[in-house]
Amino acid sequence: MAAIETLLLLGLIVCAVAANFTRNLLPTIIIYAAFGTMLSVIWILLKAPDLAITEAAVGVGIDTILFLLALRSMHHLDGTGDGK
Amino acid sequence: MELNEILRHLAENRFETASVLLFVVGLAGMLFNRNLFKKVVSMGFMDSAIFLFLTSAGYVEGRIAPIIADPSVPATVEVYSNPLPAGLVLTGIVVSVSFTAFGLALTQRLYKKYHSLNIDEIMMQARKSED
Amino acid sequence: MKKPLWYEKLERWVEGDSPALPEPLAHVENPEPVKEEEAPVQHGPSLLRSAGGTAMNRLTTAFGILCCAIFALLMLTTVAYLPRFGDADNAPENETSRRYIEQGLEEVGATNLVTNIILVYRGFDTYGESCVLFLGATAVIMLLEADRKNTSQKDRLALRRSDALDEEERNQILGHITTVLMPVIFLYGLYILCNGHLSPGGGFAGGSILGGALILCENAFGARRVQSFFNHKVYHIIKVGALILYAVLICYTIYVGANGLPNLIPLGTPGSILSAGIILPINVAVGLEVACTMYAFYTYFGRGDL
Amino acid sequence: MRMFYENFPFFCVFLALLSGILTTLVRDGKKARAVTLAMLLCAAVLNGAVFLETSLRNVNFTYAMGAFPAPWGNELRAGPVESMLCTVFCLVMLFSLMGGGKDLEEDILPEKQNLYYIMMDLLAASLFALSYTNDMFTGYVFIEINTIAACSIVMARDCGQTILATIRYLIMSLVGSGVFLFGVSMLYTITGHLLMPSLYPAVTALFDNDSLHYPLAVLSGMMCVGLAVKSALFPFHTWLPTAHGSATTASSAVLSGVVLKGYIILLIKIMCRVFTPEEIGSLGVGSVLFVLGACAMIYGSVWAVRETHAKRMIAYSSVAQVGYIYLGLGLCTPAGITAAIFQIVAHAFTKPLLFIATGGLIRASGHQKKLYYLRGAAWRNVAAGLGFTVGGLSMVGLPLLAGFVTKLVLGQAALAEEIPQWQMITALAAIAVSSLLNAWYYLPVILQIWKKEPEPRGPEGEVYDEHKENPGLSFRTAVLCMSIVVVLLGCLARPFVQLIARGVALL
Repeated sequence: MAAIETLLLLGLIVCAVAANFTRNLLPTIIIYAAFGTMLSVIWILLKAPDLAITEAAVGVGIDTILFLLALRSMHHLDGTGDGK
Repeated sequence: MELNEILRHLAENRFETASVLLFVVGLAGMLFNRNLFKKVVSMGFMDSAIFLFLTSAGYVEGRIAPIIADPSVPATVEVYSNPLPAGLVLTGIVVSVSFTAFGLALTQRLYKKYHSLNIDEIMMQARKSED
Repeated sequence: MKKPLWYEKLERWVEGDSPALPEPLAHVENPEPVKEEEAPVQHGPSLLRSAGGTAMNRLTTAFGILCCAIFALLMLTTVAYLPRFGDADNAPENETSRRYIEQGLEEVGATNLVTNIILVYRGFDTYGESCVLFLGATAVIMLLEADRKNTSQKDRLALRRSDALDEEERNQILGHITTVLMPVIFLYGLYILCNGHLSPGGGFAGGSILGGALILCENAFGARRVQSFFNHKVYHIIKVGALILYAVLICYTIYVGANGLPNLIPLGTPGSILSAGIILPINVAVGLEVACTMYAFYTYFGRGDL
Repeated sequence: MRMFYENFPFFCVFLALLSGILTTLVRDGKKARAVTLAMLLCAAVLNGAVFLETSLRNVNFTYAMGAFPAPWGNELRAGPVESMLCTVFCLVMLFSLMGGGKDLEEDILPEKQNLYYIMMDLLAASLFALSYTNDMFTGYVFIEINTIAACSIVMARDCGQTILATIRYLIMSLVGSGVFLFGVSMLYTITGHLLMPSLYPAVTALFDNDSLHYPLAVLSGMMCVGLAVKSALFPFHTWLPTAHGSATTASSAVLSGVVLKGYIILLIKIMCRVFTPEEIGSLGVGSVLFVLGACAMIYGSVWAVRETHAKRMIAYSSVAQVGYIYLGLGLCTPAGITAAIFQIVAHAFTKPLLFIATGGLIRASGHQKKLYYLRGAAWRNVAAGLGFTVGGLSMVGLPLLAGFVTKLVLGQAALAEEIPQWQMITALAAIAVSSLLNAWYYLPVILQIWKKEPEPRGPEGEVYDEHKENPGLSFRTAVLCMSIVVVLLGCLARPFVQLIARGVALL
């Protein structure tokens, strides 16, 4: 159990770091969704099922939709890296 | 405290440790990433880190989720974990969504106006249009 | 590395140029010349300023990250002083949580103890939180609702064109699947919403699922179909109605509780669906408000209107 | 059975929330404005009643939000200080909206004006809740309401500049509230409480344990820094000048006069009711706040001297004035806190007065925002000119005006026996230098706006018509009322300071 927890926690940190270093923005959003999914598993491990459901619906579902929509309306998939 | 002892405590409190690291990563991303979109994403990471910290305060080993299975049996503290942090975090998650939406809306408007997501570039253009 | 097909499709959708879509401005009569498309290129002295700016920025960023690292160290050492994770005699396990667990069912009436806390014990906080959501929606409307400052004639025409195209080339598969799934999703959302006092979930989770279902509806059947039953008026009535209902319930509870008057709302049998006093109606109100807000976020981001 | 007036704080919060929600249904800006003004007037009366009752009886009371008392449910707590500050906030918001009405109508599209007033209503609600709250997490929730409403009133003017300013403001605010909430979570992990009355004994008990001083120092520092970021203390002030300088006049006035203060009140409550001022001092957090406050006083004034944009100059002066507040708090004595609260009240009236008056002057000069073009503007809008003169002189510290009393009280607090010598010297030096700098940038502007030009001209050589601009009755009333309050605060300083000191003792 502890191993799974540690793995998930490491996964969270890796996601948070990786989201800052992607060249395009779509991977950032996908990483964000992955982060939310892992977090919602962690809520279950921490015995907080209410949070797990809310996180899955809000953090993963609605947030991701919002990000994708914003990105779509910005027509800016390629080359939004820092250099440009 | 000795370094060894500190490390041991950190490994014991692994949820808290992870949430502190996550918080600082999110904070740094919010403050120093020049891309507005990623700033908004980092905002989500930072909030989640705080929620992780708060929830782990309510966890006690071996106790089950605070939902009473059988109302006829009186509930005792020894069975259920602390429901208060979960309640607070539930409040927090919804607050964080509103802010994500607000931040994204601002980003979208700025992009429409300045055709850039880089905050330095936007600031430069804004300053130029003011002069 | 080759990108997988689904990724490319997603990418194309996000970019908004599916191959079937013709150039949006090709045969639209547009009186204004297109001039906003120019890439922002810096010339002359501003280029110098930008170069100086980035060097300066690097320095400040490096300094800032150093500060963050120090901050992280401070916080990590603090974490080392915190009580051990998962211990049964940690500070949060005090008389507060004892009462929530042992008397919550009797005093408030919901078997989901978290719901007891957020809606009754700390109902004021949660009302504040739904106000944050309300404010978030209002702020997004303020920013993105199409008006003469943020939308040009050209944008409006392009939007109308893409709407018309969407109407013509509706995705059949999505439509059929949605027809089958929609009742199930709505039912699931309603279940989570109305069972908030008995099982995990409640207004916020259920409401976002309902909002998600509305978003799916719009994607599958088109904006016009959704607008036929969910327009500005319905949106405002539901949102304001839900918040007012919530406010009335919570004000009543607070006023009665604080002044020591008898609470006339019955608690019912614990565990049954019609129990826990004000929690069920509040959950419904919150769920409606959240669903409206989530759908409003979606449409304002996409179209700039409901 | 509790006294009926004890319900008033709760009524105020919900009155403001509900009027905001109901304003959604009012699509007409004028009606929405009427609703908001009426709400603010009602709230001012209710809060004023609470203030009178509590200060006459010299009591405070707690009000359980629901049937469950202290450690289980939410609570409000009201005493003379809280209710007085809430009354001040209502009045300031009322005057700001009255004075900035014309700019508002021009800057915001008619179909979105009702949304602006929704934000104002909820801003008022959050300020009441922040002042009255007795619970850390309620504080956090209402901080977030405050943030989102404050950001929205900045961006209401809807041009590129304001949106940019808003997103910078939003990011800094979220950093602030994140750090604050992390501090609160740590406090919860250590003590297991969120309510201030239960936290107080728990924290006092922790102070006996030497090994826990370090985490207490870190977490109290985090809470203070989080609130300091949001109230624009010196190194975290970068968002303030653009946000306050580019927003519409009423927003600038409300933001600098009221919004910054809401967070500081929460900080004062934490200092006095979760910790004690001495504890904060012994943890070293007090000294940090003190030093940053002193730096802010100098730095803000120096930048204000260099600024040529009228509203941004006043915004930089806000940075300096927030420094005064933190200087008082950093002394960690009741006298210092009294001085800080007096400065909160004085600044809450003076700065909106300056912003509103400047707005009037700018309107009378063909919407030119550079100081240069404001020459002679006072003759074109006399009320605005008088308002600016009173406000500016108060900032400089002319005797018989509010600003002078602040400096005096702050100086007295710094000269007390228990204050270490370095703090005494720093405080006096900072006050002196900052007053000089204030004089350096306010006096020339005051002289310039009263300088009669034979033919005032704008940048393109256009001539301003002397009688084109009629500021309107509500503008004149607002400026006049605020000027009178500034003068009254200066003249009746002694009883008022004593009143605050009594209230601080009750905190």
